[in-house]
Amino acid sequence: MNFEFSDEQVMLRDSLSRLLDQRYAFELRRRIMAGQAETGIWSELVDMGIVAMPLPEACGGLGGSASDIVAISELFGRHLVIEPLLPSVILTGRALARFDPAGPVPQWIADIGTGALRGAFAHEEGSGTGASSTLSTKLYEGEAGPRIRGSKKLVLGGGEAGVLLISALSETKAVCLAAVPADAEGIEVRRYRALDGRPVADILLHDVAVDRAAIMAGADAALEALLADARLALAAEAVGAMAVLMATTADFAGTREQFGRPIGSFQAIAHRLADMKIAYVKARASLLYIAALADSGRATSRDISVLKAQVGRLGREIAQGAVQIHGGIGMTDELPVGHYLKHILTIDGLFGNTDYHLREIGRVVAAA
Amino acid sequence: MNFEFSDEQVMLRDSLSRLLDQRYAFELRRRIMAGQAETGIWSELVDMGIVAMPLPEACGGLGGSASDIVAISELFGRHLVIEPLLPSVILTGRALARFDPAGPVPQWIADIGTGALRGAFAHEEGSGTGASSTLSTKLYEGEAGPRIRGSKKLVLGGGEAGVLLISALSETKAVCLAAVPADAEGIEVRRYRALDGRPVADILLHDVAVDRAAIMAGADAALEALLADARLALAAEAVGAMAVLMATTADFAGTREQFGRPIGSFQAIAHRLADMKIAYVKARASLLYIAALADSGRATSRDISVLKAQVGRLGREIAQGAVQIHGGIGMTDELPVGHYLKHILTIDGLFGNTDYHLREIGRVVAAA
Amino acid sequence: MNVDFDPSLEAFREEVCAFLDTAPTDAIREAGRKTTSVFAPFEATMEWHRLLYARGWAAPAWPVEYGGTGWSLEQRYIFSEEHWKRDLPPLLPNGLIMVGPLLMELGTPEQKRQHLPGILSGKDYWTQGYSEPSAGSDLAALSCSALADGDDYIINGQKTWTTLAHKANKMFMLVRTNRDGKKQQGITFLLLDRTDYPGMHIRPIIGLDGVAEQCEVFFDNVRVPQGGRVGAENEGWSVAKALLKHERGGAAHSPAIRRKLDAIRAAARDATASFGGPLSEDPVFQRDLGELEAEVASFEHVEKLVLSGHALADDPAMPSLNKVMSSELSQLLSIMMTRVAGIDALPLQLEALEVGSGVQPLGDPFSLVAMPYYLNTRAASIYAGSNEVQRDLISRNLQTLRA
Amino acid sequence: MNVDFDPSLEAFREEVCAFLDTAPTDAIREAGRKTTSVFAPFEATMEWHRLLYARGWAAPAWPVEYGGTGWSLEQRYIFSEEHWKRDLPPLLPNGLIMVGPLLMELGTPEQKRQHLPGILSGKDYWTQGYSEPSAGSDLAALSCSALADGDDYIINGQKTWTTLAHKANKMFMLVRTNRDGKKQQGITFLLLDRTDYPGMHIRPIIGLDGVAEQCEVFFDNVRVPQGGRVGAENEGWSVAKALLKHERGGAAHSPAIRRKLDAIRAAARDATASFGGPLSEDPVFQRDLGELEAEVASFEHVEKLVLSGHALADDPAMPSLNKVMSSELSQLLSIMMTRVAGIDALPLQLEALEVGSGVQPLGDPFSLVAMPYYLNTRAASIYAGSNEVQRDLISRNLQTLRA
Repeated sequence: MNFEFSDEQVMLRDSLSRLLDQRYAFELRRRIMAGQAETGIWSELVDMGIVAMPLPEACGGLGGSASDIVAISELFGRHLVIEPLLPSVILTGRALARFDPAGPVPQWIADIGTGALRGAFAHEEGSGTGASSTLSTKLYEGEAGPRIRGSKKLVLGGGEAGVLLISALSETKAVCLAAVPADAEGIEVRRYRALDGRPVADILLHDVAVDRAAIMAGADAALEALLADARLALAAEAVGAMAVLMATTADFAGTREQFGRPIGSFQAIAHRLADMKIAYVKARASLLYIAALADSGRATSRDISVLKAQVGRLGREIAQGAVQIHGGIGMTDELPVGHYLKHILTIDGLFGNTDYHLREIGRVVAAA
Repeated sequence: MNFEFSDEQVMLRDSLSRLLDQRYAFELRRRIMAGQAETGIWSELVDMGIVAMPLPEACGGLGGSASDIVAISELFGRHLVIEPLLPSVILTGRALARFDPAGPVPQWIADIGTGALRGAFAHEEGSGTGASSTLSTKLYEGEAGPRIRGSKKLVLGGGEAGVLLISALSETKAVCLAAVPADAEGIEVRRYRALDGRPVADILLHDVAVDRAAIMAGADAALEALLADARLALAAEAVGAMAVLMATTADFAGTREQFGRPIGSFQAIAHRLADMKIAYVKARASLLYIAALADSGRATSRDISVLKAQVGRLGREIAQGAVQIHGGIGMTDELPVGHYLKHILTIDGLFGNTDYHLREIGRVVAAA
Repeated sequence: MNVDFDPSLEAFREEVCAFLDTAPTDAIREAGRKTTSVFAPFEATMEWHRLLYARGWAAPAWPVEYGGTGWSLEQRYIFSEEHWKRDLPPLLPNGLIMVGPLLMELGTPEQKRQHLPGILSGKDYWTQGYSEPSAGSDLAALSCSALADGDDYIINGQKTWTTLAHKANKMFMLVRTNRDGKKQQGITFLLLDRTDYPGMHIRPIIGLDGVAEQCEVFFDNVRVPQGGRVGAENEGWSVAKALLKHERGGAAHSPAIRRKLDAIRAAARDATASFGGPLSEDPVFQRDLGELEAEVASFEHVEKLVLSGHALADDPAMPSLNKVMSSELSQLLSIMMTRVAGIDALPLQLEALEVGSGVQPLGDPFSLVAMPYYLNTRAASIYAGSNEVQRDLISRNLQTLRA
Repeated sequence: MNVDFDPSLEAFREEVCAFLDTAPTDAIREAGRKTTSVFAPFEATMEWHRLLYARGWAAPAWPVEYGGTGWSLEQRYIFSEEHWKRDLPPLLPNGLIMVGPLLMELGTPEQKRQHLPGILSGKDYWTQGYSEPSAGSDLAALSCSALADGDDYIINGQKTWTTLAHKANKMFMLVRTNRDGKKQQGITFLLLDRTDYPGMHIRPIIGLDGVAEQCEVFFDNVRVPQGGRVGAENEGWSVAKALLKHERGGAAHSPAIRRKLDAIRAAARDATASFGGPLSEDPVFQRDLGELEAEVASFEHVEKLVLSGHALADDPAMPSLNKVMSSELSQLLSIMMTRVAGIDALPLQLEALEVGSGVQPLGDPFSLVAMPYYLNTRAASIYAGSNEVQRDLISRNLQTLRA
């Protein structure tokens, strides 16, 4: 066991890299985000099998493992991809696959796997996704069946989703997951973009009726698995972004001249680059090791928190260093540097930021 | 108002500097501390008026202000002086002067001012001098009068003192100060040295009888003033130590050669020196400004905490930088560098460390 | 500097407060709340400049004969404090702090007559043309050239990081008039009394924060009068150094920094910690806030000693020390702002940030500005002499003193 | 590296535990608890070395033919973990990790026969004579000279930071045999089979922590046999580089670092926070502990990947990366130790620290070692190539790769 990607993973990454190099280059991506260009990248991802990959084979997927998700998500991070693989498939699709296959659920999963339907996971309520026992969204028994009431923020892909997966507490304070069609009555969606351009939405749930077959009660473990998937995939994206920042900044420092020599020959810059390298090595090693633990079912919530906290903290260190070393042009929207910074900061804010996870780690290990 | 020392303070500092240069040079001080040499420095300090200076004029002192204490203590720090001016005069003497002048108290103050008697302030109980409401030493009414019971740690000059000033809570949880002769029955003293060579002691109080005339009840304000004096004087010592480390390290970096040039010409060293300079400028400005506030009765406990926290944190930064830049020889007992590091670390631990004061500041300003 | 020691200043403070509480328009107040940069939103800020001018308070630091207020150091500090406390937009610094004082020192009588009134009154905004793509931290490497031709110079080349050039009607710049000798020689300091000379082309640059604050300016055989030259030809480097002295010797940074910390404290009382309860009562937040408070306090102490003429003021490294301290403190504060805003810092809300857009932010006004301010403030350690260069200067000075 | 993945290793772990739980004497255990340096207390540690030798476990990393254990990487890692968990003194590295492997690679058959057995058995302790007063980070500037004379060299000069030289019976050193050419040339690597040659004078140096761990060694016409030379004359620099490879490619640092963190966690449960309650329940402590735990975990992950042959292992900067990471992590841990010990870290207790002194510490055993460990560990960023030099190497490598 040497923690390298498998031959299959390497082949898939090579194909995906080529696709993204061609169809998602930085300038093209800017035009796509500004609405000035179209991309058929989602259907390409479907064709390559990447959209179906994270789903279990029993649901028509490829049974992707944690390290498969990491292998793909890392490249997404390198290329600043904001296509909805994470919210739709890795989160909603995989979680639905843990539901009893009843009612509309199997069809939703199948449609998510073909890319025809998009899902979104509505969980955040405003202060950074703390313990699930603090959720204020309620799943309750209405006169004509179960209903859900609450409000969710910063839902990734929430504005484009056809099905919403919602975390809530039952009347007995049990953790539940419930899935509803996004066009159900009582759902109000406010679309906007996150700092890094990801389409997100705030979602208000005004006593929305829920199909009883689309509810998972006692969903503590499922929710934890879901959050672990989210954190692992986002961490992989962050590490991908860090890799590009590292390489770009080292290149820049080796070519940009001030005072008659490359700025990378100044020790202050050189040592900052060294610190960025150290940060990168730590973050990537933790990503690969913890992905391997996850593959073998041994990753604890502490491990996942370590990973999320490290990419948050080390990612910020690398990104801020990259901006500083690039100087003025690092401050512009025209270079990728700042986009990576914003990508990393956005990732840090999703599903518990650095501070949250560090405290969570400390709480657990101080008591152990 | 320009926050400079007054002409009188400058003159006194000049005299004291000369004395310490002659009679307290580093090598001599090492021999003194190893018991291989004697110093008559205490009697010289008495003769110069420095011992009487901090006491009010009404008690035979010179009515020294906060900035007078800072002016002297800063030089003490520069020269690593561990003579008992702080515990005996600045703490015990000044606090006793706030007692009602009754019983043995006036004579104790007079003898402290002449240097004939030494006092010590026994306050710390083990976890870093938190809120006075958490004191566990008890002053209670015994059959034949008041008694005190408890244990104190790391009492500066506690082994050499003739009179001990003790903080305690009464049976009604009121903060009290009580003074007892160090040879009173039931006092057990364990002498040792602190990290920086200061003589200290743990003191066990086994139901020690206290003269009712030597008790100050409702001593909250007096204790706060006492702690403010302690923190201000120690901060001044720390800033004095920081000044020497700054200057010594800059000198060293300018002369020590590696790879054919002075190490100070390497940007990594140069920038660390710059950071040390920034740290020093901040610490000294806070010292002088807060001393001026104290002189005019406007220093709040927040101000004092800012000062103590800054010298703790910035002092550590400077001292660690000094050791690193000196390299191997900075790791030896033979150079002053390490002694200053240990001086600064010891100061940080006395009367609330950096962490305590930062949290205290944060608690106050978050609520304000 | 008796600002914390002299109660007699309170009457003055009240006079200032009375004006600041009533004079600004709604747009000016909105611009202040939406300030996420050293440079406040342009139009409303210039409007505020003109209102202050009408009150006689546009340039407290200027000598009375040029239109200054005649206030003491303490009064100026108090004015700044109260101005910041109300989240009013700071006046743009280029004219008041840079060009104006420079002309008072080195300008010809004609230059003073021509330019000072417009700077004081808020009629003119001067953009700064120093940096070039290949001359950033190494400013002396600049190559944008001016060739004397009759009574004119003909300028060719490019400037960048010309702040708000697209809003400016004036420009001051450094040009190369001689390529021989040391690179600090052969530089000339020029005033351009228009920004629409034929051959000038201004291109705004969108920043990290999504705002077009900086610009590139291209010069293609632009003919400008030699009368705009400050100092002698080829002596522009020393003119720039004189300007730098004014720029850095200017106003105290403490009131602005203190205001940021106050905003953080207030927001923390309304924010919920990720483990529940008000953020202001969270011990971890309190510790970090305590550290920031201590750092802000020390910085205030340094500035107050310097303003008071303490020996610290004579330290030749003080401008560099101040630059590093204030820029890095601003960065720390900006990080804390995003931390307090939490996930409410993550929505991209460029329209809501525009003065007069009428677009309501998704969260509160504090969260609206936290991230743009953080992003903009990344530049603080880059511009005006990068902090790497400043640390070089601090250290060189220290080692020279000791050697 | 399946240490976290392969349950079949548990039987081996039990075998190790059984021995480590029973074999060490009280003095050895005391020495382990009182270890405040990379170098554990000498006499008891050498005694432990000899006990491990008797069990056949003195040199797990050595090839079997030289007396190694034949354990897998995972087994060696487990042994190290269990050894550290019991606070046993780590064997002194100079023979086992430095001289031994070097001789296996570059020693003559005679040198191997002469020296390897004593290294393995714990009979010999080799001090390292590299640094000189004017050759620290710039080691190639060394000047201590050896002049060939018949079958001998005559050594003149001085070495410093020769760890435990006053306890050593052997010494390996670099000497200058030629002053021409580049300074890396003309250096020769020598083994001294005694430390009491006429003309050798050893002076212990008291460290910051009050302990005489380092020494100066003076050479005044010291005549030693040329048979001690490793490699060719004037080729000592490449011999030293070969040795460095062994030194750095050696054992994992993670188990030692993990043990320090465990000790901190345990001590925090007994310590009282300055605001009351157990320190382990204090949110501020928990956050800082969380950050340390995350850093320790990442470091473990890096080491496990490297040991597993992941591509990271081939990064030429990895030795420098490992040095910087492990040394700075040790320093962070040492600061946390003093923080948890609180004021109990402040008493000076040199006697209580001595193995066998019988002097009871004022506080608990954790607080006794916290400050000496902190002070000693300040050297970790200085020795073995200062971290400034390591960062230069990391960056040069990075920029070379990219260029």
